[in-house]
Amino acid sequence: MTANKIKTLKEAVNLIEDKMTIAIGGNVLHRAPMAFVREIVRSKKRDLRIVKTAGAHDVDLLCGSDCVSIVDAGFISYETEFGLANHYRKAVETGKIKANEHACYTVMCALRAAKAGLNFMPVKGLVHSDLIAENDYFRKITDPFSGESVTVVKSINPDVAVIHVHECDKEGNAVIYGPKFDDELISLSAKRVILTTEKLVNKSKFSKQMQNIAIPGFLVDSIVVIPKGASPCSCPGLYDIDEKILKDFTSNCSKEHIEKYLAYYEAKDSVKGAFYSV
Amino acid sequence: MTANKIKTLKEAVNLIEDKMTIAIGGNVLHRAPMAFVREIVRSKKRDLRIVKTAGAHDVDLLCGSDCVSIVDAGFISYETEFGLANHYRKAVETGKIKANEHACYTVMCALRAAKAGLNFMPVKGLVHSDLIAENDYFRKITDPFSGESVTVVKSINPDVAVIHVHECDKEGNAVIYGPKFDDELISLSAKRVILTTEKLVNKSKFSKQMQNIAIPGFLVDSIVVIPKGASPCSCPGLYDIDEKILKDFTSNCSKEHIEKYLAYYEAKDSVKGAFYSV
Amino acid sequence: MYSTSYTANKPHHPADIMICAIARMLKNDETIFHGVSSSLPMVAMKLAKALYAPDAVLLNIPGGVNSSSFKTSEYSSAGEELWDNSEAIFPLEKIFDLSMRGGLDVAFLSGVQFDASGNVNASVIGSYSKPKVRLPGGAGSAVLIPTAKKAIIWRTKHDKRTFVENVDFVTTRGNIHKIVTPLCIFGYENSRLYLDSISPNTTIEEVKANTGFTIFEETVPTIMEPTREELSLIKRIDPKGVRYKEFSK
Amino acid sequence: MYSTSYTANKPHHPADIMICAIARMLKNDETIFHGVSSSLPMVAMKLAKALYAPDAVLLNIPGGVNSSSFKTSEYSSAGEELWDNSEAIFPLEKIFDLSMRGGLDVAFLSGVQFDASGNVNASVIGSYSKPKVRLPGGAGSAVLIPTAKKAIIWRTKHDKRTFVENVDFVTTRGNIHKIVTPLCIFGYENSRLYLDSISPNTTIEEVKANTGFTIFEETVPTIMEPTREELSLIKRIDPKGVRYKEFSK
Repeated sequence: MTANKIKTLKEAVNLIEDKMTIAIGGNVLHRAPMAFVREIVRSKKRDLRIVKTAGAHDVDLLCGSDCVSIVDAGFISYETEFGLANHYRKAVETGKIKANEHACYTVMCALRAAKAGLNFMPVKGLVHSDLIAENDYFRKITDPFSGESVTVVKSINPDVAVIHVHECDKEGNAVIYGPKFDDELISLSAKRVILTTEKLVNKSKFSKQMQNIAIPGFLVDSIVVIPKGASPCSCPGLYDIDEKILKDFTSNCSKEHIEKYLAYYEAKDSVKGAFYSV
Repeated sequence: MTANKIKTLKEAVNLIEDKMTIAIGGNVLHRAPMAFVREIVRSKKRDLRIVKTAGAHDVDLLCGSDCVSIVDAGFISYETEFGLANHYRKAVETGKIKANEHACYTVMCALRAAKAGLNFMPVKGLVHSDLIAENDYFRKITDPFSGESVTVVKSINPDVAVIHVHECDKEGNAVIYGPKFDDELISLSAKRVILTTEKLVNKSKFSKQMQNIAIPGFLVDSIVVIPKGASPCSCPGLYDIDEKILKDFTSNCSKEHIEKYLAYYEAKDSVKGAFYSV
Repeated sequence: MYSTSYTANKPHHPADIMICAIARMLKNDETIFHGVSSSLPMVAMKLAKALYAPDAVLLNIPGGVNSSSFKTSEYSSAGEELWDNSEAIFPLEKIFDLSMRGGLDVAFLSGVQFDASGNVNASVIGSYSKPKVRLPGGAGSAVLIPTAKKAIIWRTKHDKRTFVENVDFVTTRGNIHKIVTPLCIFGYENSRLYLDSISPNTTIEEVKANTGFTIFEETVPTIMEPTREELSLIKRIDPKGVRYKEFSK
Repeated sequence: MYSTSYTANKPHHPADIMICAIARMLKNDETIFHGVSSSLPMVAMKLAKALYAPDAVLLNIPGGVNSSSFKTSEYSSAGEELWDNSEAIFPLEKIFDLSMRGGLDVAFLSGVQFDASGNVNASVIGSYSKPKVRLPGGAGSAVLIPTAKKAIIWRTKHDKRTFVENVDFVTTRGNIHKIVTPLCIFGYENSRLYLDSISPNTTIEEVKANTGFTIFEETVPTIMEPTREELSLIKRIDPKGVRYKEFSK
């Protein structure tokens, strides 16, 4: 038998080491692995480099909790309703965090490079932008065939991808209902994949439905069963965002306010999922 | 309404012009769009550049019928059972056709470049190979970040991708059962997509099953309804290869033998599919 | 400043005027994408599909093609409702690729500062390395504005801090089809923004007074008021008035 | 030449000896890929999974992960039966990427000519531009042999035209784990092939006589005969003897 991949939240978060590059699944307020993110905060991980095309509450919380030194992203903000990601903003403005601004697609291209074992990836569209000169992860090179100039982006190689899924079996074969965002891409570019899952299901559930599996188990390192693990973000088909919590969280930028928020989730994040006997 | 995409085989083949680059769907003996290929032969198209990671009967027939000037592929052969692709071999050996040998993956990388609007794509694995020096579509360049050398492949931009599918609706939203091979990739890298389909179905059939659609209709230019359109190759779930025909085809390399083969399929290829009223 | 409230002279909310103006720009058979935090384009695209461009292909971040869902998220333009009841799935990665290879007709993007040369800033106020204000980032702007056939920018603020002489930072530049604001529509020609038309709620003087770069045009057309048909559809598409939220911030 | 027929002294078909030798090389938890025209590795992988490496991850061109289908195609190692009844789908494009990023443990590849320096030719006999014989092509060899952790090559012909002093064309070079033939297994060390072990059906003299480059080894182990358990499983995996077909060509 393969080693048991099923872990508690604490055990799984222990795989995260300071300074690691962490790719987070989901998109803005949807299907972020929030229980895992909160446990990173509780475990006081430091100097993480966070990678996400478009982040919101996840990145904001990590930035407000001093876990992060670099953020690689195309967009970090709650959407219109909840305004800007103020923890992130303040941390960047005070110089505590380096914002590696990307164009969403250049994050994808940097991950595609990692996925294919490459150090860089050409990007067609990035032509006129101060981002190229300001950032050492963009370069212009000469296309050897046409002699034209093309921008390339340096690969981003996540140490760990953390992805919240609807269900998986004990080997990590995982199904995501609704939008998959960049989760497949990050699962293919990271050295290790950690899943948090709403539900553990028997492998036979996927019989003859293997084409619906978004992440094959052999890529998965660890599995944490944590129902409502994306809350207060949404988990399509299961629950929508928790508007009250998000409004409250974004209303106040103090450390005490984050403590209060974490305390609110303390019990919920340690609820054991419906394990089936392994 | 969008223009009617549903065409006869003849009408659809008329979109193919001499010297075009044609990407062919399927893999070796599986789900090749053979009815369409035969109609290319009957229409005496010339100087085509054929692109496929691993081709067999499709490429062999086109090469034996003087339709082709260049083949870009990683592997051209019937599998063990039916031996080598002798029309292709002879044409290359006599200099009639230029074989652009690739490593399957470098065809994919060249198509990925086209898909992303790029002129070239780096390829990690191609390091020690005479293929690099012998072919002008491979170059070594310097990775601007590490200073290391990396091989790049020139993009391949198919004018047309021809893909045989199990079913599609009149807009071209197409479902493929079983292995999809590189069909999604070629549909995303070609300027135009032509589908041949076993069956035309009502759009409502795909309701709530949109995640099973391999090729979205808006990418599709033309649709030909042609049951058994992959024969004598297989169409997974519907029919296996026609061993007798393939054995006969490969047993004799004369032009007359190809004529006989085409004649055998003449009536079958002009059978009208089960159109539903549009 | 311009008013966003309803008066006898200004019977239409700028959101509705902008939505109709945008919807009328969209053509049948076009492939059209909106991104995150984009409730105005989202409503405009659905309006266009219903009225002007029935065969348009609507794309979004979750990847639903032509989602026919009637639910509209109150807080997100990247939610599952844009995936549900769609015709096919075409996720963001593929949409970007499509634009890169020249196959995306229209992309909706925004920004925080714009100057007359067509520079767009969605990155920072102040310097990039030590910003006075770190903005959310340009999302897809830096790669989509240069590659989409028509890059349409909308911005719900029109003031001298938004339309400036020189942007603090060039997130991207050029290839702008139109910029739509509560006061006007800018076009872009010969590497310069020009005043294309103004809102029925404003005057050319007010536009000039709220724009930080020189506007040379003296007379331009007034954007047509929303029609009754358009308004009734907008209300069906967005019954809860999500489109107004961007104006209250 | 060596015999492929059964005799009292040579009770096992070289296909079965090769399959068992290959299967015994595969370790538990390894991620293992076979490509097109690969019936021998296909049977060996299934045998290994059943006996030696229950947690191995078996990958193939159609993309089925650990397909449990009992059907074996008689003519193809890229057929739908490798997709049916699989645990997940991981298509060829992703398998290549996996190897490029260092995540593929074992890849099975072939070729037509091999020399002592570890050069592999699957491209042409004669010159590349005007070949005497145009071969099918190396399929994935040129990118998988350099990147897979273990590149295992099998070849059902062992003669002086196959194992040559210098290959006509270098499709790829180096990083060979083993080459398995009806006569022997070659290893690869310090940029040179060496004789690792020989088939119980042959002698070291016969191997040397059929190899075009110099073999320096004088004594090497003999490959263990297939066990009764292995043979009975092979027969279950491949009841129609597809594995023998490559030998009749």
